[in-house]
Amino acid sequence: MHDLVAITALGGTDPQVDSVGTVTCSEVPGVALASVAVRLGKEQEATAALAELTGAPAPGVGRFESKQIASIWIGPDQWLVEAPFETHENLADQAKAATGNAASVSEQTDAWARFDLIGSGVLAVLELLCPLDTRRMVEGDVARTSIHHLGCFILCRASEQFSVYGPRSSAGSLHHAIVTAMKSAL
Amino acid sequence: MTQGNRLSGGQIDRNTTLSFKFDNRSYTAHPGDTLASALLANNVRLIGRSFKYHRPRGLLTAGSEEPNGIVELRTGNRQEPNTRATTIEMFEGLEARSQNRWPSLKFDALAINDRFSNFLTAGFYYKTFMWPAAFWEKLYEPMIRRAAGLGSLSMQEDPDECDKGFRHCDLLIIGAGPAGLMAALTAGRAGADVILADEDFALGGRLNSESFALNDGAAADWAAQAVAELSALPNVRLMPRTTVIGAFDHGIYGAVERTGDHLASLPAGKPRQILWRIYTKRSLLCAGATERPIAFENNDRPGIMLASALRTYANRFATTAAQRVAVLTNNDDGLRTAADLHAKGVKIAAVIDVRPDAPINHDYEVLRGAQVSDTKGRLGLSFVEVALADGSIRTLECGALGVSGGWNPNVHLTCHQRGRPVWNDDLAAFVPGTDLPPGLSVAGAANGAMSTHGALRSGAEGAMKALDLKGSLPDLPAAEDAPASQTPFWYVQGCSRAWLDQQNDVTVKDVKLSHQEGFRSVEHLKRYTTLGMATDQGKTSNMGGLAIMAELAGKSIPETGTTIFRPPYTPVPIATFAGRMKGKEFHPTRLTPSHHWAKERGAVFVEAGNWLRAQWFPLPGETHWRESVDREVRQTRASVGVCDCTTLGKIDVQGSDAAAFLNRIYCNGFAKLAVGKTRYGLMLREDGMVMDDGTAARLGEDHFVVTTTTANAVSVYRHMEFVRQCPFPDMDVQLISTTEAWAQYAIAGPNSRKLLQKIVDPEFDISNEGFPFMACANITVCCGLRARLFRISFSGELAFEIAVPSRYGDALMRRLMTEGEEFHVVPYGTEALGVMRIEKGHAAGNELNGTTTALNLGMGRMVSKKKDSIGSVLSEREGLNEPGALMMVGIKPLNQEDKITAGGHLMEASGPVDAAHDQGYVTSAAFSPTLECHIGLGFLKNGGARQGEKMRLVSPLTDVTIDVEIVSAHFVDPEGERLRA
Amino acid sequence: MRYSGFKVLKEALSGHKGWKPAWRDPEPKAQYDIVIIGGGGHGLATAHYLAKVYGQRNVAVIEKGWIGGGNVGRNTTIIRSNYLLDENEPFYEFSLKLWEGLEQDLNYNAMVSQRGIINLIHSDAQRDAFTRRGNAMILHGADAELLDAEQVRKEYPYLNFDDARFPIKGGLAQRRGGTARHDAVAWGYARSADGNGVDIVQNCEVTGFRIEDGKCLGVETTRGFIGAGKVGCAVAGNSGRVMGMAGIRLPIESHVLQAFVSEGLKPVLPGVITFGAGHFYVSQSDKGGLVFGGDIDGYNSYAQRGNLPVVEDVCEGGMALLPMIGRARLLRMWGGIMDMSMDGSPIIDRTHIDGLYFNGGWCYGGFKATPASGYCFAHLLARDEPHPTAKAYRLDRFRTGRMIDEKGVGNQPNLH
Amino acid sequence: MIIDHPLLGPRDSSEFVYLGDAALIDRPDWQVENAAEAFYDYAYLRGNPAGEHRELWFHESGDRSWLVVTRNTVTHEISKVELARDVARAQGRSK
Repeated sequence: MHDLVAITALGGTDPQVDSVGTVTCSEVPGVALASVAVRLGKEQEATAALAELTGAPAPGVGRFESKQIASIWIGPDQWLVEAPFETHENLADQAKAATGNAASVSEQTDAWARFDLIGSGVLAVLELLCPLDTRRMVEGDVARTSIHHLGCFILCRASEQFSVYGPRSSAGSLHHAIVTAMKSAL
Repeated sequence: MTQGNRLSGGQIDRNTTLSFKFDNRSYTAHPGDTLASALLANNVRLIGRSFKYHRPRGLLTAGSEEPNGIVELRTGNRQEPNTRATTIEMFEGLEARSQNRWPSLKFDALAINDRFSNFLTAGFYYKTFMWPAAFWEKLYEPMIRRAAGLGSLSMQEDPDECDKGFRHCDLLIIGAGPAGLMAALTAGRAGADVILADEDFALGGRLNSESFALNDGAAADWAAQAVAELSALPNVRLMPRTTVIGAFDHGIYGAVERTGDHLASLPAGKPRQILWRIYTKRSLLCAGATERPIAFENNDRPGIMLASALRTYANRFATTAAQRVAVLTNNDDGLRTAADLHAKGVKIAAVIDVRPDAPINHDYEVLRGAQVSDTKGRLGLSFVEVALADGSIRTLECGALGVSGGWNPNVHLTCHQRGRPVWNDDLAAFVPGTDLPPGLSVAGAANGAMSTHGALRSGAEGAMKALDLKGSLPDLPAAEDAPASQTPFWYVQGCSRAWLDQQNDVTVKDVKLSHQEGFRSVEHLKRYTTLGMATDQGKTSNMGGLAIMAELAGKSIPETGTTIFRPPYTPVPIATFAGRMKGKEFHPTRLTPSHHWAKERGAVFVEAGNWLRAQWFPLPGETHWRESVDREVRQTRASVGVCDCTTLGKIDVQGSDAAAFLNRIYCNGFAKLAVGKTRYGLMLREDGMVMDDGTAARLGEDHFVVTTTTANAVSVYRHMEFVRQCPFPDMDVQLISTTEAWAQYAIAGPNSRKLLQKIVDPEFDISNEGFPFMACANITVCCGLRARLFRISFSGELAFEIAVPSRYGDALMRRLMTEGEEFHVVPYGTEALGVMRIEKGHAAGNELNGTTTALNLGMGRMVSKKKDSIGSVLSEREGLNEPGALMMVGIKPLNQEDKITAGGHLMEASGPVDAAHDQGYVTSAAFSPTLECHIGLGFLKNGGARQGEKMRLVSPLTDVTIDVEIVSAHFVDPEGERLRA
Repeated sequence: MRYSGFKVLKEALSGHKGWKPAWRDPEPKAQYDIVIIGGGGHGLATAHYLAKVYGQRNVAVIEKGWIGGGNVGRNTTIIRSNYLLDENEPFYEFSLKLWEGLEQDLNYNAMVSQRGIINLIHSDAQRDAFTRRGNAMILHGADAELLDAEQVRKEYPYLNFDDARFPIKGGLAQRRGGTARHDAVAWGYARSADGNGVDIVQNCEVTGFRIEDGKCLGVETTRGFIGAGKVGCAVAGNSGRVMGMAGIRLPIESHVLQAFVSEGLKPVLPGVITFGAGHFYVSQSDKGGLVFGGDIDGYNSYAQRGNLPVVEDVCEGGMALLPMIGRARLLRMWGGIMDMSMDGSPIIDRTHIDGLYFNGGWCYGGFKATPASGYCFAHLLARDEPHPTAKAYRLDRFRTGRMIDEKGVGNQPNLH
Repeated sequence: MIIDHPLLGPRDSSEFVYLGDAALIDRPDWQVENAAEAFYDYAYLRGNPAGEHRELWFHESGDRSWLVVTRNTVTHEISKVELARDVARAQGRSK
């Protein structure tokens, strides 16, 4: 096993946690990600393989499923699979093995920085950040939108529990935007 | 004596006394006051000066339509010019100053302009100040500029912050007067998702300003109850202090919430204002109406106010502008002012009613069929001259005159998508037209329902219609239902210096002159006289000007036209539109995986798009950037250097058609590229110009990794998606950006392989035979970490690029530095990178400037004619293939000491230096430590055939002329032996 | 009637009785030698130069609404000649020279004010590009000055030098650049053209062209047919619409550009400033308002209004560059329709229809070009050959591959 | 503006990037004998209508779909939104 030490998107060895009032924003580095895109004409095979891999049917438009491996719809015939990093560092290989020639698979683990926003009042924070009507989002809803000029995914994990995925290189700017909004709204 | 003009009652909290300053004098006020009401309560009528003639100015209104009562609010770096006293909510310690006067408000030197008003008529400046020509900038204009302008900025950064936000609702109700409140109750009770916004801090609109009853209680009490019920409804969001500024496309409204302007100071982290983008399914405009003045001689003295404003000050703010008040009206509504003030114990000098049949009143005198012929009072009104019905003149002593010329519906938002209001004869006013912004409907006085009952009713109806609610109307409170008809009376015949636009000093005389000179359309009138161009946007002046123009043109008002209103409804601070996107947060910042390490090393960083990249790594003792850069270059070429090149775009291209797809994207061929090999690719725009260049590595039969330049990563990805989704929808190819997923480092120099061998796991052979130039592979490093290795070179040295998951980028860089110590490895930054690529003659951003073709770059032959690729057809146009076309060349100074100027132009060795003899230009330049002189790349006419030619490089801009020699662009290792070593 | 300080004085003392309309309001004649479509800056300037320079007086300018109601009255009033390419710089420099003599030429004070313009530099690559441009300007006989950050700071100490996301590294200055009072430009040209016998016909909308065997005989209008030896179309913004009536497809898209003005302020900015790392440029009018703008909204539009995203984008640029304008209030916003051409440069040329001439594709550079555009269009109409400074502005340059692309973004109009 | 995405429903236009006339889907065949003229027309000439306009938008901060939006250039009213890929296939485009 290699001995290189990983750092989080915000540059620390430990994830950063910020609380303002009732809302907590936590950096979540412990996830592995891979994209699974259906090959032309292989929709059935690919979605079946994806279901097999994740233990849940491939989610439809704007939805995600989270069983042993989560699958997140990100575009037509395209999903992100998400799993704990320590157990699935090679998630892309697993996904490729599962889907074979039915799908194109790409490593995405470190393409993204994840922040979980949890607590009552979180909607007041989100309405300062993105144009989505997050009040209408229910558990299992996902949408990509723009936060302070950054393309981000917003996942509703449960009532008043959201995950925000933003581009890793801009994690600092995204984090600043979120914490600023928390101080403003709460 | 303080607050000498206070009356009984009102909606102010007398238990608390606040102190404030105006022009450095201290006064007292109460919560619930505005600065305007507090000044009146303290018997201050003179508040400002007008724009052009510097005439004394007091308050005209009690609301956001105020043209006169504008002040500089707050102090230091929070100073806020041109703020309407009528909308400033009182707080403890408030400080305000009058503006546009010198040396003082009472004695303003520029009031002299008023004496010369005869010369300063509309448009006079277009006719003079022309001779001598040079005097305009030197003399006339500086004078005008100093005199012009209103308030002043602090010239410092505002420490307070603004936010932006986004809200969604089924129904947005704009205005919380009787119509808006009734609409909100109707919609809210029906369970709709409602937002009710009002610019005032107290919801209720005119209900807070009137003395009449709703049901059997005070109108204001009913409003308070309605607000209480609404705030208890979870599906209704009340937004007081929120001005809806504009109706934009598809039901999006801009709204400004003043979250902190009423506070003495902001709590930490809280915004002063929030710009809301409100997404609505439907919206209901209940913005009410604005009273219109009547023009008469000298109608601009402090103390002359709208009748409804006097009523608002008396009933809501418990204050009067003076102890003796007269009223001029052409309608019954104006009479309410006299009645209310009288009831509060204010002496009514007389009611001047232009109607011969005006109703008599027993409490005070009503002068029927009378008009105001003139007024007196230097800094405030003291006498009103009345022309009685019998033609005789009577002088009334009074400190305030309430003027009512009827009401104009507030149609502004209905015009924001260029819809035009229509004329209504009964109201003698413009009402909303039929071409409203989609989804918007109008209720209440804004729609011509002038009575309180009418407003309540149309509010309820409007909500039901907007939400398509069935059933009968809700019960409405009993309220006055006076008939709405108005007979217009715009101005007193024969008046001349009668003000229409009081801030910009536009008088009846100016409108007449404008007509006389042919500026007769409303647009010409506005632009020629500046009528309605002041900070109030003509809310109280446009109609009067239009009416007079109509009369002069002998046309009706609707024939003459209407001015439509543009956003914003009221002026909005620029900071509010910017929100947090300023200073360092103007754009997001992208950091490379080695950023924190580079910072520890004391690297100097530079912006590359949104990225921050290490520019060079100074060592202790290095005093000039050139020392560091030269060292980085020399050491890399001598041994080994490492550079973070993560910022290059990386796009995963997969699918059974991946190769065919790249064949379309790149002008050179990719179909036959072997697995495990990388190839340089040149990408054209459809117009034949070079769009980008980079490499494509074939990791598998149906898997490529494409790199783009840092600058074009996003646009190239977008372009690829376009090609696969639009012209070629059935190509089996899938794309995703992996730029951020991988930390990628260039390891360059003769010892780069030796260094790599220390971290690449032994099962991978990276010898020249096992891993030749342009090879690529998936490998592992440092005992099992997955990585990608490419043998490509930008520097011209033996070089590799290695990629590992970004989270390990920091650790890998540190490992490379420790493992490389024996080779004296150096990290190098973008400067050294740039020097080495110029030495090698690689085109980069400065050469790929969007106007260069493959031919210009000397790569014309790369454009395959055997296949269809984007841009190949149009690249063959004659204009792009003329003999003597620009070609990329290398440039060396004849005198080793001379510096090459990027941006300099190339001229023949002798002959004239001018545009006609321009031969080309220098795109990039650097000092080459390898050649130990400055070198450059550039484009030269017919450059391919001019190697060895002596020319002049001229840069008159920087006063440079040097002799140069045209050479091959490949200054270093032209045969490429090093990179194949 | 000649305008002068003495005339103003005399009229003031005699109650302003003597002022006459600035231009007549004539009925259109049945036939003119030349009919110009479009009573905007370019159309009126064309008429002025046709009459004054080329002796063509049997000319009409027909305008669908009121003159000066289009882009000449809806812009940010900047004049400059800081162009890079050989095909552009001589033309815009010619225009700037005409600006410098405009008031005396027109006997109308259009408040041409050469208070200077500075394009800010934020990167080394930008400095290289501006150096090349500044040199091109000087080689073409214009003025240019390269400033370092300290020199910029001396002139504009309150720009964001200390907390900037994209630090200011210098600027390219053109001292002869500046601003002009946009409405007055239209009125001055109209008054002068009218004085030289040109008929300015307002509220007369073109509804079609009368074209017989390849020759344009005149225009159908809401006020009847008007015959013409030659028809010149100068309706930038609406070129697609009008030339469409002649069956001509153009290398042009119509886009909306928003502009903004703040409340009046005591003097803040002496000259014109252009942000190099965002979409924002600004000057201060003589009345005291900050006049500013930025990028076009980016989608095809004929609606003279824009939307919030661009308003915000422009104000973000403003705050990033000038943090001290935060409490200045945006008073008014408006939109103008731009002829966005396929290479960002204009077209002044004949069409394939005999007797029909076209002037358009000005993108958002039209105002500063007004005098030269009018002069060169007049030259083309009068002489049937392009004016030397406008000879590259040909319709067929896209077919032959001779684009004039200052920005180097190619055939995507909304990027120019 | 609001673009009613055929998959995602109404989304703010600031999530999208505009390209231009949907005719850009109909890229000419590079081998037809008047290819040069065809590509000139394709790349440069526009109907630029005042009224209904079919145009391409890219959902960059969204699902990365290219859309064909039918929008009135005078009122900005959007009457139809389709996936560009479907439109292209319906027009017979393939590889």
